[in-house]
Amino acid sequence: MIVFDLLSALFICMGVFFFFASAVGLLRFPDTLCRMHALAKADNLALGCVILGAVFQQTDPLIIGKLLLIWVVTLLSSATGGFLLAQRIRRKHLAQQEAG
Amino acid sequence: MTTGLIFDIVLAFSLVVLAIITLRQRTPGESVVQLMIFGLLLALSWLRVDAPDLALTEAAIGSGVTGALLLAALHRTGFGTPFPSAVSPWIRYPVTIGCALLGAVLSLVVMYTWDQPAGLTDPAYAHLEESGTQNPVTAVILNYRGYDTLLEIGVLLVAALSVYTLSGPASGTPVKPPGPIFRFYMRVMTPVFWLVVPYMVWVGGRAPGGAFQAGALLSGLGALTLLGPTPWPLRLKRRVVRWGLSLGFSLFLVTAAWMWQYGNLLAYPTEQAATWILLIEIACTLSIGISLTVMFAGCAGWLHEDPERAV
Amino acid sequence: MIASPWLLTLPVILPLAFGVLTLLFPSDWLARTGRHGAMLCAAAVVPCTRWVWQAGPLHQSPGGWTAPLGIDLYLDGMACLFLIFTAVMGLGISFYAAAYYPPSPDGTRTRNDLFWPLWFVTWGGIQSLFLSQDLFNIYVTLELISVSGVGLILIAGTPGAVRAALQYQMQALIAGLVYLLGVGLVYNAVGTLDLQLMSDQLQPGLMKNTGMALMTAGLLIKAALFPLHFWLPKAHADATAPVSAVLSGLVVTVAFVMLTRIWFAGLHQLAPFLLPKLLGILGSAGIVWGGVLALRQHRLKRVLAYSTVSQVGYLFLVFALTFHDAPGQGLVWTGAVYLTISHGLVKGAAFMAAGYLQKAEGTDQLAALKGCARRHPVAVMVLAVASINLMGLPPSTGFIGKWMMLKASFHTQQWGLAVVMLGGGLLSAAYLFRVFEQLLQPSGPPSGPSRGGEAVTPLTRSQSIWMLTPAMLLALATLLPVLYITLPDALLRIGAPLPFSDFIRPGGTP
Amino acid sequence: MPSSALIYTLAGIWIAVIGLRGVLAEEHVFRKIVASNIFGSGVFLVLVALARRAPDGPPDPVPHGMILTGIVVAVSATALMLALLGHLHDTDPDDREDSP
Repeated sequence: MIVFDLLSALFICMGVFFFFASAVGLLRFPDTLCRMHALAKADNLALGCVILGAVFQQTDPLIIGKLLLIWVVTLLSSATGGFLLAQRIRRKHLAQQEAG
Repeated sequence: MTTGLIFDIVLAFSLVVLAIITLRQRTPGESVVQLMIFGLLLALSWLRVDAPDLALTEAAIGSGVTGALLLAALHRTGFGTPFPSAVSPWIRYPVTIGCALLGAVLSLVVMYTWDQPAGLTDPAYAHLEESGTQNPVTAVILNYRGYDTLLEIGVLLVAALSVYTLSGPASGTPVKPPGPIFRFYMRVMTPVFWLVVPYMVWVGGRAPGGAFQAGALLSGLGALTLLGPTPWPLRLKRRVVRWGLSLGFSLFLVTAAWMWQYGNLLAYPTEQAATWILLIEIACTLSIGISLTVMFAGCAGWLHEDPERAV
Repeated sequence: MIASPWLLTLPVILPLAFGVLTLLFPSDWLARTGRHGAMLCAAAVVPCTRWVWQAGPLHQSPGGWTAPLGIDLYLDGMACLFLIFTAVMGLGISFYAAAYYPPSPDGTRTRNDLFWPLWFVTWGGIQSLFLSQDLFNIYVTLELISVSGVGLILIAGTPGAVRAALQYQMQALIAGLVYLLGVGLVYNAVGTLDLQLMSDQLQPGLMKNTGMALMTAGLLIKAALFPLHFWLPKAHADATAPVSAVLSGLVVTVAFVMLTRIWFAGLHQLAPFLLPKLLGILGSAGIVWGGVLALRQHRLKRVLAYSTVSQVGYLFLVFALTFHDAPGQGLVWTGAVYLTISHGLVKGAAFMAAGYLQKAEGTDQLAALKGCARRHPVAVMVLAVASINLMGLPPSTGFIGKWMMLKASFHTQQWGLAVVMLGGGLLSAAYLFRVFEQLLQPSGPPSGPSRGGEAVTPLTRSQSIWMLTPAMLLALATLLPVLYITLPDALLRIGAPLPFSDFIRPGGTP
Repeated sequence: MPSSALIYTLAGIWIAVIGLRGVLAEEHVFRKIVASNIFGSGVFLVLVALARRAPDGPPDPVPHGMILTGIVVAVSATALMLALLGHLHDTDPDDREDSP
């Protein structure tokens, strides 16, 4: 049991570290595209770590399944959301170039 | 001082600060983003006071749907137009002082009377057996106080209808085709939504969940579909939309009429209560989902292609 | 005698059901469904009246759970009186609206068709509110009425109406939330949401009083008491005429009635002295302010809307007059109820007549309505009867109500209020004479009835009849004081189980 | 020693007050709408936290039901106001710069 506790503590700490890093990135990076970089990569990794840490605390397969589903859905959503955001920015850029 | 308490203090403090920050943003777009963050943190605080049902609802409706509605409206009016400069100090300062006084009075009153709790916890739990559900919140909204919920579904219906009355010129700028990644996402997520929504309804009988949370999720699917390449909700026959909007309310009324034989409006006999509650929840979920989708489309200005026709 | 369990729920459920039906029915059925539905909904009130008359007050729980866990409906003489009032107004408005909104030429649904579902839901909400005995249920019903009110305003479709609707919705939301916060505090202080159970616990509590104050503030916004009336005139004047009649005749009444119910149930022994005084002052200010602004309007419907602000002020004098250690409170109470009902009836009738003139002449600008009395004598007559009432001249119910309140202010020696009441009557005379000065001019403006820019489709004969008959009947109803003095007073005495029963004394009639 | 319910009640009161100030003192309708949402959230937080006042046992489910209803009413009202705002923006050119 103690092994699982240690493992989950380790993963959650890692998760928190990555969350922190992505927050710093969000605040410090110069433009939207760079900031999205921080969010899309570090955040999802962090969430994965935290969820993995939580999984080690569970024995019920249903709950483990739900936890993993959360991660998969978040990954998909943030990838799509990031894509849509980037698309919008690019279209805006193109429009500005045409105008200017 | 325990760790939990420190967490509470930090969270409560950041909620207040976030509320201020949200209202001090320069542009509408920024304030919406702040509001959504505020809503998520608020949901977290509701978990801390043992209200998981409400935390789910707040995250789904308070933060998610409201945020989507605000963003949809900004799609029309513009994200980045800065707010005009502040109002005259003759209004601002008295209002601020008055509000601060109100806050101080309320805080003192609450602190002063804190140790005299009163409520209906005991009777609500005592009759849980007869209510046809094991989730006390579901029991309150669909059994003990089902009459309120009937009227509340009416509010939702009427609000959606009112949005429908706004048949102005077709104004909403259509969204550009969103590309293959979004299409793939919708292909994957649509079944997931259709799996999670019924689960949410079903689980509401025993654990946090229920029609409102499920309806909010359904409206999420509706909003996503509106963004997609084939916005089928827009092409639905208006008659279908009308039926869908009124489904929950109608079923509530039909239930009420059916209960004639048992002597009261929504007094389900104990052994049938579970069935009726489930039926009403399914109908309400669909209606809530459709109403919120209609509102989303209305906020974005995508409701009417034909200016002269309403509903 | 055993009451049918449907006695109290039918007046609520029936209008709501017609709301759904009129949403789903095709467009060309709507006028007929609306008229028939209105008759059925009004008929649902008859058994209630019979019950109250024969057996006294009645408690019922629509959810099968009694208070405190469930929601109780409660029918006493006052609730019954207001149910009858709502039914009468509802009948009039439905018949009027069926003639007012023209059927769409090719049977497609238009914006006008949404009047019916929204109106029936409002009707159900109002009936539910008059029966409601539960603080939170009152909140939900108030919101139901407000949101459908917004939809009703939007039927007009003009930018002015949309802007008014936005303001209306904003005030309704804020007022509702303030009220809800108050409900939360009161619930946490007394452990119940039921008015009756709450009034059993009379010991003053800090939290309960704070909650009461918040609830009062919320309801004051909804009742449009000066200076919280800012949202009212635009909303009432820019809506289509049937909607103005609904809002000014019925909806304004609702918040005031709820306020009195809550106050007399919860505060009557612990009423802080200051609050009734404050309400009296605000009411007086409303009388004057509404009257003065009504004098400055150039549109007939605007005049009527500001007159509502002024008349609402009268109602709030009841608080200053009642919470006083002097005899004659029953008088005030009956007077205020008379005033509420007569104002609802005549304001409904006046807006109907104004809507008729607007439709017939294409505008409701006072200058353009010059000489209208010649062309539309019946509509102007309705306005005249309404004016008699608004000014408080005998033999109208408006006179009886105001006179009772005036007498009470002499009893309690509140001379200031008496002066304001008399002055308010003069003010209303002034702004109404200004209207009639135009309407009664011997000759109209030169061109025919198409001034004001809008194209006017002439009203058909049956349309005119169906629009003017309800207006006339509503207006005339207020001139039958004989019926009114005995019947409502007797009804008001029945039950009155809320603590104000001891306010109603024998000899309460003038 | 304060309980967490008290802390959240006080926070709710102040959030509500901030929102109320925003509604009353702001000119721009969109900001008023955001402020009214904050006001509502504060009111709901007060009610939820008060329901947890009893030191032990489950929280009171009746206020929970009330808030569930309140949230739905608030979101309906918000949606309606936003739709009106957008409609005004599109149909009424005077309305672009400032608000009614």
